[in-house]
Amino acid sequence: MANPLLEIDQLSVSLQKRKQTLKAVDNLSLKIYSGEILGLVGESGAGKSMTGSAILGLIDPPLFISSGKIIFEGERIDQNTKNIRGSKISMIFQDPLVSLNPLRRIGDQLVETIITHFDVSKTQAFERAKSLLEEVGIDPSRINAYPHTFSGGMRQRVVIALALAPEPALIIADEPTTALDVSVQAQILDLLKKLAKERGTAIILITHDMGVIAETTDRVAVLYSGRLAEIGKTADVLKDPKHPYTKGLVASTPRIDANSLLEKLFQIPGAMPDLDNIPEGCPFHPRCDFADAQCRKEQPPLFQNRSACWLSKD
Amino acid sequence: MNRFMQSDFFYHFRNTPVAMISFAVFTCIILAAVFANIIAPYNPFDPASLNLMNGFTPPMQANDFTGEVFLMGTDDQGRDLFSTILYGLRISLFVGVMAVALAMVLGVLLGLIAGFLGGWFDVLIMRFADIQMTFPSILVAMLIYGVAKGVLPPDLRYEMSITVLIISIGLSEWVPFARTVRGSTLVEKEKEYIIVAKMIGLNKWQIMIRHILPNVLSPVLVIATITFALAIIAEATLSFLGVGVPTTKPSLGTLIRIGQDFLFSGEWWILLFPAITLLALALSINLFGDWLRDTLNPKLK
Amino acid sequence: MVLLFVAFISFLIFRFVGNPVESLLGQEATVAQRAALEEALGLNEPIYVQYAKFVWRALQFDFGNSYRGALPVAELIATRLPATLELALTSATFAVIFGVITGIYTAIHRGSFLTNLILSTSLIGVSLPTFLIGVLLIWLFSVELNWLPSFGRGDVVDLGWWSTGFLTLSGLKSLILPSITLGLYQMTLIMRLTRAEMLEVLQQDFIRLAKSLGQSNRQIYFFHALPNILIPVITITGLQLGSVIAFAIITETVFQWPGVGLLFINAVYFVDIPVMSAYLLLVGFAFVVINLVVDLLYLLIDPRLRDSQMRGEN
Amino acid sequence: MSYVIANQLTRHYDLSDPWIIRQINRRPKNILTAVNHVSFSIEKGEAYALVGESGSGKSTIAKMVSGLLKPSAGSIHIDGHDLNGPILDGKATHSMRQRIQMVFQSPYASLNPRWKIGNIILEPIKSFRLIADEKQQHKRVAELLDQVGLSERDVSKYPHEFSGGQRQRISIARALASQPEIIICDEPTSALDVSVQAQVLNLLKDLQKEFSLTYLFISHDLAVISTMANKIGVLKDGKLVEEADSAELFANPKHEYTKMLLSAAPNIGVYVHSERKS
Repeated sequence: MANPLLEIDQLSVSLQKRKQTLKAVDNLSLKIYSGEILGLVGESGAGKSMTGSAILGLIDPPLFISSGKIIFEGERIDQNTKNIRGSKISMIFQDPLVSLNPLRRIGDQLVETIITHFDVSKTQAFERAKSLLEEVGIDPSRINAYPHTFSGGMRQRVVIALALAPEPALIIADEPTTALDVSVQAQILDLLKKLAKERGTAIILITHDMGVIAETTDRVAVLYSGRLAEIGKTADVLKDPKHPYTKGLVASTPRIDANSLLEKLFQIPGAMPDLDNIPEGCPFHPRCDFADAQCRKEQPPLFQNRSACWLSKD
Repeated sequence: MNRFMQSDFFYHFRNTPVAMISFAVFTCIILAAVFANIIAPYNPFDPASLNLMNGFTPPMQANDFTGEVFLMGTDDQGRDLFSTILYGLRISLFVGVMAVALAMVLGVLLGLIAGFLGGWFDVLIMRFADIQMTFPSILVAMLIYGVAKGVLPPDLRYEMSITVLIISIGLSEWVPFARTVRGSTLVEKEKEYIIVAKMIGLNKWQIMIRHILPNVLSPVLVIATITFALAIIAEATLSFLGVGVPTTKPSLGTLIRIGQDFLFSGEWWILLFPAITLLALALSINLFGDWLRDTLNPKLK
Repeated sequence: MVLLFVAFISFLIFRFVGNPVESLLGQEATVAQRAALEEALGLNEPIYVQYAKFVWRALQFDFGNSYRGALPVAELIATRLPATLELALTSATFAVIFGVITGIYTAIHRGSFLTNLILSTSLIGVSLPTFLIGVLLIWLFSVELNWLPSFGRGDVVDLGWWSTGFLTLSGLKSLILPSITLGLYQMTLIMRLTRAEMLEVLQQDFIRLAKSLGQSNRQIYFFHALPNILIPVITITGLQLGSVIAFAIITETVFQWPGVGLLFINAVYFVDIPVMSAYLLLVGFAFVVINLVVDLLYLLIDPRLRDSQMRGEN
Repeated sequence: MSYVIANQLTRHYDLSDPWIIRQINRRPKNILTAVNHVSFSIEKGEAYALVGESGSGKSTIAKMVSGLLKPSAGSIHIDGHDLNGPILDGKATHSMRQRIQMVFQSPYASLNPRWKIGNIILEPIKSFRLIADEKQQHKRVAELLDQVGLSERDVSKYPHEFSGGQRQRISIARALASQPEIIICDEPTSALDVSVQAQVLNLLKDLQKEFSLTYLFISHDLAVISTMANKIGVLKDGKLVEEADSAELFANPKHEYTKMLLSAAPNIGVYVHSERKS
């Protein structure tokens, strides 16, 4: 396989609370290739957004990167992010209502971003802004409108246009459709798929929704308590989950199905532990039916590049 | 109590030196004022104990005529400044506490009712608050003071002056309480636990007092501390301007006013010591209030 | 609306507080004298007629005569107004300029030495009553150093109905201490507000987006953050401007500055009702004018408001 | 006759300016019709779901059925009684209130943060005067906590000591406390994580069987609804565009909008289905 576009190598993000060191992301390793959509899925507190922020260098105190490397196009970026950030990696946030400056025309915000990254005149930048809007499905004649005149879905398109302005190689989309209606969500996800395919942009899609993962991503990484539980091709992981947590997650997700009314949903007992209360060994063992003495003591490594569970050892 | 000792709040307090020091200073001042009659070497309100010959004694120096020594010197009438400050503190603190209590009760009640009931009562109260807000509270207090003075018969003016002062300052500071409480009430009343309370048939007053009130009180605490500092400053200002407490029972502001008169003739201590006391008091309350606000408001964390 | 209300309050004070008949005639007046005066003052007419007349006269700047000195109140105020306005204007300018600059500085350079210094000084500034600042300044600069005058306006130049202290050296020197005294408190307020707003805006998603798009700090602070903090800052500054006029009472007393504030405090002292109610109206008027300007500025800054105004929505 | 009958429910909101401003600007009243002639009926013990996107009027209907909001037109009958009918006898409205309870979306806003769990659950019992004896009251609270999978020891804790899923359990226990016949579930799991959502949905199912409860389920999530409801109404812009038994609706949607919703909804079944078929 080709060289990865981005490689996260044993990354840990920690915070100091009172006298404890808590790990929000623990020893996480991932690779992302050009043109693919990688899903980061997990429940709240699993560390998925934190991972996105770490790639962008947006980790603010009291959080800090306590160990590990982030390598982008062969270059380490975890210490010096200034020049990579924005020009090569962009981000899309969850709530489009607050990701645009309400007091500036969308055109101005686009032009400003383009001029920051490319040596072009204002008129050229303006033309480029128009074609970006067209690409994300917004009538370019609305370039001089203010953000509040757009609906939520339209605003998210503008945000995507902004994210595309520097022509990035990687886009990190953090729950980009959670605040939107189902019908609009489908359109935005289609747009992201189109961008990955036509532009060859890699996209990291952070979400809690297994349905979105199923319909959008090529590969998926399942996070639990800041650790990688399972990673693999989306089809493989969903069809044949190896890690008990992934199994539970897939089985407990309700699906649209005429027969599902009769069945009870599969349920995982308990809830994900708080950061200051992560159990020893495999963090999932108190909720796991297959846990044995080893699980309670030793944290499993990733076996066969797929699943971090002692069951997957052979 | 045990729960309090282990709470984040207390932990935070223990780890913020500013909060601890300001709280300690504030406590010392309060204690000094409360036990003024024990601590103070003289009683400044007792004319019999005054010796005019002791007037203008500089601090820690023997008086030219009587040979007496005073920690902070004396004023023009020979009153021991240290004792006078302690007694003055009592008046300042008393006025401050009472004024804040008045403003708080009034503001919380009006804000709660206005926010919960809405409608014309809300419009009326908030409109009035808006208009009052356009005038600085010190002006409002002065105005109320002036009006009260006009309404009261002259022989009562002197006796009632502290009461009038409390009412003036109290009425001039209710708006922030009302606004904050109304704002939080508007947020709380949309929450689903209130809808549930309605569904199980509680009446308006039960919902307001039992459900909403406990949930809107923490910002009130912050405002109360800050308003307390404001009220003390307002009292000092009014007394300084000569429209506050009478000079025979001087508060800190009155003392500073007296001190200013003797500044040009070189008797600096009459001004300086009351001024420092006032500053220490206001500063410690403000610092503590600031810390309280930062701690109780998770948004700024 | 506000003005009418203020007018009503001042009318009530005017009418019911400290019976003007008694104030004018003294307690020994005969019944006939009283009746004649009540007739002359129009006190025997119904309340609403009296109120209407009061408003009507106020519109023509006729507030009756001061009880003391028997001069027309309007004339008294006119001679005192320039002094107060010059003082207020100077200190407001001082407060706004330094307040906004230090506010932005302390928000951007969080935790630096200078920031901490400014912040702790400002807390002392808030805790120091205005009059104490004045007294201490006099002590330092007038009594000890003998640099600046401690009271009065110095020499003034008459420009028709306006007398100004701006044109003479002694006038300008006299202005320094009072305007610092008056402006310091407002400055700390504006500074703390600017800082708080700036910090809040800098945490918004659209700032994070701009950051992730690689825009420079300069662009973020001035292009994105500054316009968004202008609205609250303008509101408070407007309110403070009004307060400055009212706070001038204290400063004018400390420095024996011959303005309307000094007039008012004497009026309170001697229960001179016409002067009190006229002063109240004056301050109310100032606030209405300031609010109008503030509202117009809003429209200039915020496109959302502009649109809703054009559609006629509220 | 059906247990719950909503007949031609309509609700307007008046968004107009005050009269005087309308006169100055010469503009007509601005009336929003949030719910427009919606009729449906629910059998006793059945779970009926209303599905729709934001602005479809589903929450407004929930409020009207719960009695919190009066319809502008139309009527709601519960067990033959008109919910907003002329029986203004205090006792009757009281017993109506007792019959219908709600479970809400937000696990944070639906519990008073300053109250202990025991008091939160006890409140409806006291308000409806169901049990007078204090000992019996405590026994009942313990029983309710047990029914939703919590422990008796939790009575003296505060809401912030619980996770989101546990708080929803507390909300459910509080709703059960007044021994209702109908529970309106307004997006009860959309703020929860998947694994916890499954727990809460299963609990709701169990309770329905145990107490033969009637559910009105409000949600935007077709997948959740397909596991919970036997009859579904699809709302769009305040109108009911399609209504069918759930098996029928998913197998054979009639209205264009329903088809669009079904195709747009993210569905993990894409993979799990193919597994089944293969």
